Amino acid sequence: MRRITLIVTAVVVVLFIISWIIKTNTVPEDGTFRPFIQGFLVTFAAFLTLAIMSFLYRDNPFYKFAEHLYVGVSAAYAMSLGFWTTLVGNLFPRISQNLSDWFGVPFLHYEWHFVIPPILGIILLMRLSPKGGWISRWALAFIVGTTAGLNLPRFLRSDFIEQISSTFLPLLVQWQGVGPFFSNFSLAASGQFIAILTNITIFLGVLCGLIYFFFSKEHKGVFGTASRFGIWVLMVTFGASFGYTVMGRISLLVGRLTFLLKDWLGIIS
Amino acid sequence: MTNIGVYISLLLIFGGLLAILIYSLKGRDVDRRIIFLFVLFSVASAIIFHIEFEESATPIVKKVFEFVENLPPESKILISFDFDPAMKPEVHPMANAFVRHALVKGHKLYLMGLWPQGQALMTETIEYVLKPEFPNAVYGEDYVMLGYKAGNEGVLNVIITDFRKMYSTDAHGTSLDSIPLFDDVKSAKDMDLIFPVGGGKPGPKEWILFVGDPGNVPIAPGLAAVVAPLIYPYYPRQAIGLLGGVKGAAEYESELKKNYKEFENVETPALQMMGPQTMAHIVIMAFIVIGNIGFFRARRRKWQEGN
Amino acid sequence: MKRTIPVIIVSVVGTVLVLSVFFPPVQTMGEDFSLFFDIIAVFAFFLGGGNLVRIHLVKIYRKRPDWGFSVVTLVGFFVTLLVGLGKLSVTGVTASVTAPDSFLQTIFVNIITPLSSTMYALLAFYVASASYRAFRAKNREATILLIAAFIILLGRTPLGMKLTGWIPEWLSILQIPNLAVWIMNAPNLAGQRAILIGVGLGVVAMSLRLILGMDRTYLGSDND
Amino acid sequence: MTAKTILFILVAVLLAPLVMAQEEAVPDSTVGVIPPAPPLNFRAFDTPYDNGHSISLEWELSADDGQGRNNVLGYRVMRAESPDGPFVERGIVTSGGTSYNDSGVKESDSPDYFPRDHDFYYKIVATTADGSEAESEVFGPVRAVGQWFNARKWPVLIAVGLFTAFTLAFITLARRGKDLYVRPLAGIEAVDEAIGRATEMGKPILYVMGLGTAADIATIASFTILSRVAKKVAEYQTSLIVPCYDPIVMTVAQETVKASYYDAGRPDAYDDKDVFFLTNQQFAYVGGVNGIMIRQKPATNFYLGKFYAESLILAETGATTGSIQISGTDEVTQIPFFVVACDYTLIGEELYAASAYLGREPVLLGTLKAQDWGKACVIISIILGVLFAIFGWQDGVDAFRPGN
Repeated sequence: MRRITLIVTAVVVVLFIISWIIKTNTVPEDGTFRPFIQGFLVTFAAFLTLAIMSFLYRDNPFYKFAEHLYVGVSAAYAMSLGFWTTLVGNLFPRISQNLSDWFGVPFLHYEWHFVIPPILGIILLMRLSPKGGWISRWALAFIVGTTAGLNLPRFLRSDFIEQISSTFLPLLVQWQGVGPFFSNFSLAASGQFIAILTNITIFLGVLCGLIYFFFSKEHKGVFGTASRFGIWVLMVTFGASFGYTVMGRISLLVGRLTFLLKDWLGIIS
Repeated sequence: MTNIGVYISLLLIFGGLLAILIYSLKGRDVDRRIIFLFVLFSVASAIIFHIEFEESATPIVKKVFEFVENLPPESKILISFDFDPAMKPEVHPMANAFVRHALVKGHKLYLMGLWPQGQALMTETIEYVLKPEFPNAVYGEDYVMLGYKAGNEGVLNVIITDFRKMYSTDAHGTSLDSIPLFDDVKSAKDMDLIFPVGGGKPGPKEWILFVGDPGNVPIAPGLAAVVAPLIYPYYPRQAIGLLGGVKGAAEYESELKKNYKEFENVETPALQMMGPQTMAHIVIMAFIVIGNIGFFRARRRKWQEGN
Repeated sequence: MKRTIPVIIVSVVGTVLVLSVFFPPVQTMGEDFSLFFDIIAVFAFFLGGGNLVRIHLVKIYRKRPDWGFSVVTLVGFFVTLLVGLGKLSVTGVTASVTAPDSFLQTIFVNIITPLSSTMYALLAFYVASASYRAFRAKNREATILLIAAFIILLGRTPLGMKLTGWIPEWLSILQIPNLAVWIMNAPNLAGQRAILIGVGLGVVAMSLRLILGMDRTYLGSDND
Repeated sequence: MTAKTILFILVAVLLAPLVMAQEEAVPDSTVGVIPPAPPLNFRAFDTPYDNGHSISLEWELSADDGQGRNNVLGYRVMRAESPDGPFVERGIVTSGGTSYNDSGVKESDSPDYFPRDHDFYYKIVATTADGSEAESEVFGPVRAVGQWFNARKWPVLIAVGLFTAFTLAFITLARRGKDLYVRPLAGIEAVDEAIGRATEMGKPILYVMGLGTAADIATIASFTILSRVAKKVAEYQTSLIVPCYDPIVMTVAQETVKASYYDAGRPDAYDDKDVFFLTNQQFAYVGGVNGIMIRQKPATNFYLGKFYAESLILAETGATTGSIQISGTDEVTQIPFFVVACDYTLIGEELYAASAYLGREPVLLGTLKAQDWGKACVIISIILGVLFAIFGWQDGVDAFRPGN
């Protein structure tokens, strides 16, 4: 077992070096780095891609290496961005002239209450100490409270009131009487009948979908029929969602394979 | 030469599907690694022998395109990069297409992001699309990079009333007061159109809830396929149209190509992805059918044994 | 004390933010709270980083299995942090933290991008194998779902038009791309809206419970 | 009068025509430049429904903006504290714009200070590329006044009030012990059946709470169902495995399971190791749970809570190991995978309902009822609204739309 790992590692190292040499001689000049380093970077990116893909075969040291690297690098990336954009950008210009000058951001003016968030922030960091865990709940409470307070009115407006009024559809679109309706009747995608059918489906679909999610009454009689229609509409909805999700996942694979075939192997232009 | 390659790989793919069908009809299970290899092969071969299709925009995408077309010149357009590399193949082409369309129409661009990774992707857009294709665009007068801010919905709740309270400077540390694009911009309400591009949280949904609805700003979301169906209820009143997944991006790209000569030769990554995409859809559907044939046969056998 | 103060904080902050929507005098306070939230969010990143360092240091110190990989995590973490906090680049310190020539951008393009996008690209393989082994039309609901999914999958590719483009104009709703568009615009919109209203009410109810102090699960248990 | 003064007056009188001539000469230096038409009907007013630190301005386009000579570049917004000036520029609006919002902050030490209840005078200056300008009439005085309530938000405020009332009323009713009806759900009946099957087979039960935090509704609902499952498990004397993703969720889950074992009269059977923290890396977590499924082959898998991309990997592995699978989530994008790969799925809100039904906890039950009433309101409103729309009563339709 140990020997196999060694052999595979050796092969990977050799392939890595070959790729590095080839890429060094073929990468286009971009001005930031010398070709030698660029060749290494492209090869390393390809190596990481393949290392993650090797998980499909089974869990292995290459995958573990890539995964562990990812965890460390992405945490530090988010910290760096947060530090420069938000602490330097929004906090320092409000609490300290000296800090603003040091980091080269224009100082706004003192707002004493902006000492509260860094204090809460440090309280949050107390979670790292085994004994200070309980006090970090104060900061957690601020986060929970903000989210709740921000969400409550906005969900009620956008996902509730606006949705109701968006469903107020004139069911009979372009209605000019029964005669014209039948004489122009067709199943064309842009025709009047389909437009009417769309609005009726939306109206009944929303209504019956809501009835399906109504828990205070047993689903019997008319209510039962409506809720059965509701579940069918919901299943079509989930089908659409299924299709889109599958589509999205595949796009990601196509994107990655394009990188391997184009930027690394250079098979396609 | 390419044609022969296409036929051989098609033959291999359909032959493989047939083999898997026969194998599972015998009641045996195909190892999932074989399935993985099969998917890898079919997608890779479709990429190598790239087949490009014509796309025409569906109404919901066309609405967005036409909205941009009909805006008076020098309108203010905000693009928010709310995604990370994991969504990049689907939605980055949309952001780039929006940038192209906005600048070719002479609109003013404001770039920001609610995801830390978005800022790096913003840099990519500026370096690889904006600067080479629009060398005359001036930073600060035609476009500005505001960058990322932490705080999700909290960010939106502030910029809806005051940009400067949230962004005292742009991403390069220049004060907004010395950037001409902000002379007549106070808050996000002053935008004529917002393109939130993304697919997670925070993302387009938060833009509708926290900026679009309360500020009455037109929102045109560019969405990763996974969340696209979820945003449909906001159309057409709370979102003027929407782009869903790589297909939506491809439609927008083709619409741009059709209407503007200068974009005839630009990269259209989303359009190029449609070939492999089609192949993979066929394979997935075939797998579902094959799997279910096996399932129904097994169930009927069980039934017969039961009787 | 350990539980009362957090509950009071949630109530006060939540109430102020709700009121700030309706009452202009409270509006500035609402904005300030949002800014506070944004700043605390950065400390949450620091907490994440701190946690990561602690976990992996413990792993290395106790020589747990795979402790060698923890070294990889820590090296990646500290190198990126140094480069990011220092805004380092070949030419010195950059103005923007993600300037095109900064080392952080180099790390982003060559390490974060391949790793994070390949992680999710793996899902395409799992979708395929699950399609073959687990997705069954076992009842009427699942069957409807799969049929709708097929129409969408076909309709979202050029193949749909190739297969059904011959259907005449007066029946054009039956062309698969048109049918796919119709499914998205009618039943999908209706179903999503019904779910949206329900889930939206759920979020509102949850927020209300938190603000009123009726739900304290987020505090965890006492011996945390 | 001194000689100096006389000299000064003399010089002044002599120089005066010269100075005047120069002033007259100014228009001559820009011969051929005709100033644009001024903006018309300019008015300024207190911005409605705000905190009182801004004034709104509106005007009609200059006749040379977009038409006429079409040479207007933009409009400068000028403000002064008296009608005669001095006027200070407050902002620029590009051509085609007909409104501006002059605003600032309430802190008086800020450079952006905008005083409340203070008289201001405004004018708008149309500018062109050649430097010629045309001014509107001065408008004023106008003062920024604060309002205490934003009347455009009535519909939202009514909704908040109504919903809060529903919730409080039903929670109070439930606490007083009133029996609130919740219809039975198919998935719930399957729970007991599945536990029974695990007992017969002598295999463990796997309970996955997903990736949510303790503040997610789905996770909270999952705790209640976990409590019920744990109680049954204790009664039937099977074993339970709960791998957790979030440390806080883990502590709550441990408490929940411990309490259930205690209720079932078997506190001795509880082992802290059954409810454990796995990892908080998405794919590592999936890998870990998959490993448990393949090694221990649980008879029943529960996936209840918040799930993301991992849902289909879990459901697939579970389906191939032949377990009964019961799932539930409010994450809409993942429901389809659960529906086609699991035996029972609690769709969206059904998960909340299931937890209220099983737990009979007043707070959960009360909120569920309030949500039901909310939905009933939607159903009635939609029917009414569609009738309004059909009969073309636009005011009725608009009544539901909040302003900004």
